[in-house]
Amino acid sequence: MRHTRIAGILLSAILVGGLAVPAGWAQQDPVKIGVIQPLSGPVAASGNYVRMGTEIARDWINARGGVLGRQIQLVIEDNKSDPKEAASAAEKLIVRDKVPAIMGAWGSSMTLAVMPKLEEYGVPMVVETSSAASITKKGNPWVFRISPPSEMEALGLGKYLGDLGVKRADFLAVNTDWGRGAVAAFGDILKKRGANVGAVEFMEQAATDMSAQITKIRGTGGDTLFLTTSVEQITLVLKQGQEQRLGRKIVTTGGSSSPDQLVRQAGAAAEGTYHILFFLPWFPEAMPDGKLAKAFVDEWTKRGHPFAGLTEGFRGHDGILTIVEAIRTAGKAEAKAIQAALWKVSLMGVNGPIKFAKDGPPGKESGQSQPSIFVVQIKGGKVTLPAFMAKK
Amino acid sequence: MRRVGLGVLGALLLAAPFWVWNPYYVHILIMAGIFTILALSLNLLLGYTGQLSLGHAAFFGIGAYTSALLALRLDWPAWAGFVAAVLVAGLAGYGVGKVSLKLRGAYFVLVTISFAGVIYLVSVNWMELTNGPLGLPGVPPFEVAVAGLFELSFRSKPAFYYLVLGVAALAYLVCRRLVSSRIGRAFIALRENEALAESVGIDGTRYLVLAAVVSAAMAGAAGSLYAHYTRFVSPEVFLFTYTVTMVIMVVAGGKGTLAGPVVGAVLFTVLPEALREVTSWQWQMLLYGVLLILTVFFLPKGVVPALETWLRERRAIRP
Amino acid sequence: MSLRVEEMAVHFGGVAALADVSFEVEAGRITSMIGPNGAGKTTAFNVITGFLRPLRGRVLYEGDPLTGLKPFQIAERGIVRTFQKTNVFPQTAVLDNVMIGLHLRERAGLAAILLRRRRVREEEATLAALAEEILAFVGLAHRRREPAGALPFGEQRLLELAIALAARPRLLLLDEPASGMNPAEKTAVMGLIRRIREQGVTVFLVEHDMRLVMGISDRVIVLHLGRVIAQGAPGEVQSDPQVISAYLGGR
Amino acid sequence: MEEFLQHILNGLILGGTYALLGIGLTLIFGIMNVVNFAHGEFYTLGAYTTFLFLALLETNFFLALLGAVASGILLGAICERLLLRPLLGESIDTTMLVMIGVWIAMQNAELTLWGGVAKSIDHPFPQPPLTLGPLSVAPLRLFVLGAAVLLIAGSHLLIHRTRLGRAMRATFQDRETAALMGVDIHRIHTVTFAFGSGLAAGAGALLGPVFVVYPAMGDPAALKAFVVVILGGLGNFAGATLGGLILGIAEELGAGYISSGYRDAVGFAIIILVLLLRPSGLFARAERVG
Repeated sequence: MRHTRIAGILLSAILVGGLAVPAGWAQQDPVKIGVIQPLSGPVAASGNYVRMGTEIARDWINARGGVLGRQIQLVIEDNKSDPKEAASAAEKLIVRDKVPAIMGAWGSSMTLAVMPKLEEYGVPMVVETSSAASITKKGNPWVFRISPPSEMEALGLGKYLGDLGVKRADFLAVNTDWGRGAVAAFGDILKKRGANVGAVEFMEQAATDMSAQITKIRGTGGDTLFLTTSVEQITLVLKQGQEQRLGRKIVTTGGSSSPDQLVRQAGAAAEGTYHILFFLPWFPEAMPDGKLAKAFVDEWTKRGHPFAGLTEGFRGHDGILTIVEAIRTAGKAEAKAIQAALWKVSLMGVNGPIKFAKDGPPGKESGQSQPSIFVVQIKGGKVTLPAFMAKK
Repeated sequence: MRRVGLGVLGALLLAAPFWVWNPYYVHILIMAGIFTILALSLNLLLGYTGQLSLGHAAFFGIGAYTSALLALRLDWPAWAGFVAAVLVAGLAGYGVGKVSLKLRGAYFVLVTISFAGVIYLVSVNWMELTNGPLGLPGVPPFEVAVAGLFELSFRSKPAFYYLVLGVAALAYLVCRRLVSSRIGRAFIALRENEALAESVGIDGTRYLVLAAVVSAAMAGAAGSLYAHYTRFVSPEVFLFTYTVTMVIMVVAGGKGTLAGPVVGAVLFTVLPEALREVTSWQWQMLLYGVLLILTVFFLPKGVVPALETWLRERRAIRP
Repeated sequence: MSLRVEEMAVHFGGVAALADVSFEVEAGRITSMIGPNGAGKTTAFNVITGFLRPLRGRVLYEGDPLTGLKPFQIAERGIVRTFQKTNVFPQTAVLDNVMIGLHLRERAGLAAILLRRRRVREEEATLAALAEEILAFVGLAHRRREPAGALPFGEQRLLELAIALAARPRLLLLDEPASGMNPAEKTAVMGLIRRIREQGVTVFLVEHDMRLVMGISDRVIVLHLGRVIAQGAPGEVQSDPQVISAYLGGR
Repeated sequence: MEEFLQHILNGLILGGTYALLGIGLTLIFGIMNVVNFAHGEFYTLGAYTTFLFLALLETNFFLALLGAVASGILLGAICERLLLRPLLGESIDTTMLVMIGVWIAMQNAELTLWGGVAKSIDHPFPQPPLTLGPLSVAPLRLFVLGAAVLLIAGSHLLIHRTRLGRAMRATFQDRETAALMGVDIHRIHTVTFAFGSGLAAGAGALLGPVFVVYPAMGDPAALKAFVVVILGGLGNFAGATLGGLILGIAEELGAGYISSGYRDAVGFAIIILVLLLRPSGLFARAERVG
């Protein structure tokens, strides 16, 4: 029983000392925007690129005088690639830091875990990376997505299928919401366009040896391999594919494959591969807003960030830009007003035009923007625009 | 004196939503409560029977998935899902215990790790049942309703806090009663000297399996609460990090004591959040690791036993 | 007839530790087993109490075979043992050590315990009183709150005896109960063992101390190199030439 | 059939490095009774050290490999002296918890130090694969297999042919008796931990160039090492070697012929089966009871 009393003393000490510090003394001056990203754990690289992008947007906006005459301040939280942590981070941002809007939370499971919190407190979130279709179908009116769900990406690729010459495709994807979703979406499109689907293989997020899957795919006799995973695993698959003389046309999906890194790390193994991207940092002028894209690439390089991170980093920029635009439109930094204003924003991000259309059950729709989608090819150790893209 | 202490603690906890005005802190209290249940459950095995189970997240996850699936697929009310989660997790505990408790020490540890690993992979790959890595969003909030009679909703945070507090108190009570009974004495006997325990008629396997079942059922209860609180369940609930967190709480708090896991759970739920406050994200996990090393290094038996020793020595000095 | 061992054989890595040993332990008496180190005495105990599977042979207790039963099942039949190396529950208080020993006398089920029914509380109280009684019997009442591991060696051996007694044995197997004790403690243990027998418990012990063995035993069994070389009353055994040669190192 | 042979070849190469990881862990586990959760971090350390030597100090590739092993040995020794020795005699959960702390701290230190972006290590071997009939294999992978075999053979000699090795084996058999016979247990512990960590770092250095290097790379590696330890039996050197190879091949075949989603389940399934059927590991001699 002595234990109980000690527990009591400790508990109260912690609760009184640790939790009950006055919450209201934070400065009111800057407009706070919450950011939730995976900054540690297995996908830390991507999360950190997005964070770098948000910081560029913040500095640019503040240099131009901020919004509503106030500077903006980012409150960045790590979700450790864990949905529980993502929900805790959202709770902390909304309640403790009183942010009127959030950008996050990279992976779909993290975003899905945050969504009930948005509804609970009535705070809008701009989703910058997550691709699961269900995010905008749940009837959560606080969610506004600027990244394409896999279905939209697949549809976007659909028009190039003929140019790519896909007759019989195999899939190799990371065994997560994203990989599973991409396989389903691209599989659908392929079947609709009369192409065959052969092997569908998965790999764990942390797996490093994919030779078994490759050996299996090598046996199907297809012509194209659709690859959906992080750039690290793409590198490994390309290298190991070369080791086993896989000899396939490879198309990576998801937009975060940073071909530069592939050229550097996979070398000749990356030759000839196609990549679906949402940003072309090699040809910023080919982007819908060439000037903005160029400036972003320059700033990124100036800051010494790895070039390979640009294809992720731009999302951070566009997400923050969207929120700030909504604050400007709303005329005040309040959650409800920002939510309403998000429906009205129409702006040009690094990716292209951002404008939300309604998605999900009527009456409580989520917002979904339609991002621009591009395809590049690695040729001669360089990233090139394939002929069919250039002619568009 | 003892009763006064308990009373004050109880009153403080009951009144928490009134003096902890910030919902973020209520959220932390709820998470601490859920982890208290988990730590108490693991402590039964690790602290009292001495069997280190490193697959405990599996039972937590089984509870969470049972609740979520019953609510989403079969429209079961949350309370029924909760009961089912406890039963299913307990049943899983029985199966695992029956099979793995033939083994001891390091081998038992590794079987439990493997079990959790397999369950995780099933949750990721059995798309039809679990929706795979996409997880199960939209788990309904915890509500108890009898048509026309009454309705009790735990949708709000303070209400859910009371629910968690109630379940945690119940878990604590179960542990306390077990531990101070012949069953608890059998657990301790098996931990301290299995041969001697058997020689006075204690059926080792039976009691270890019993500990595994009760422990798993409690973890399942925590899983169910978690599912209805976060309203989203994904395979991450099975991850090793959850088990590691529970082990940290039990061992750093003081295994084999009743208060240890409670103190550990509160401490190590608050710590990461406190680190969020005082440092930026780069340093949080690094500091967490270092603090953990220091805790173990200076209090190898855990916080509660160390405090007890300290109190006893102080009392010995004073007349 | 209490315990009967028939043609028991145990091999360790091809070496015979016990080679077709047969003997009997009579009810209500004190029987001792002696023999030089490595004679197989502890091995015989381990087989009888189910800690070791014999290669051949069987053990009968009151006519029923024990072979194949687990240690706790054998304890349930009233056969309780102590161990050669000191064996207590070190981090647990002395009184709780004895409470653990009382395990077989408790009846409370899981549900009753969780609901903390009145009869559970009453049972606890009765048993605690009983444990105190047993502690007083072995002379450790003054130590009841201390952790068992903190007791001096001799007292730990007494505690072992108390734990075994708590399990309510009808046949008590003692493995070197007086090893490591000083003469005064040994005399006390001899007295205790006699009083245990007076309560109707059959005692079967393994011991090196000849004075103790000859002083309290009704019967002595001599084991040498895995075989019984002599058995009978203490006086008979002492004068057996085979026994003398075994003890004088006639290996 | 061609596919089958390719699976076997892949599995063999993979298994060699699993063995390397498993040997270190099984020795630490068996001799010191420490569940070393930081084992994977020494693997990561080896990979990053190789990267450091090559990319920043621009040394020779093979020198970098040696440097990596040395870094593992050094940090392992420091870790044992600083953290484990003072906790000698504490329960297995306590030391395990310290190693969990080391695991979390090291991984996040690496993240802070190197950033989360994966690095790739250049190597002097030609890219195009060698082919043998229907089989193909990268020269680098052959080198990795060869180096792993060399390291394993060297470790074998150390343990079975030297005084130090004899003392290690004696400690594993019975710590108290070994101490009575004049074995310096402290020294054996330091050496064991440093040695095991060195092997893990060696594995990381060898696999770094094959895969890519990032802070969390040690987690899956540690898990494999645990599987290998179980397969081979606690503290069983030869068992760990064979266990590594078996795991590599079984995973490869499992992923190839059953389902790649369950690839990691193969290892777990083997653990569960082995422990239920032969609790002391696949290659342990039957232990005597009592």
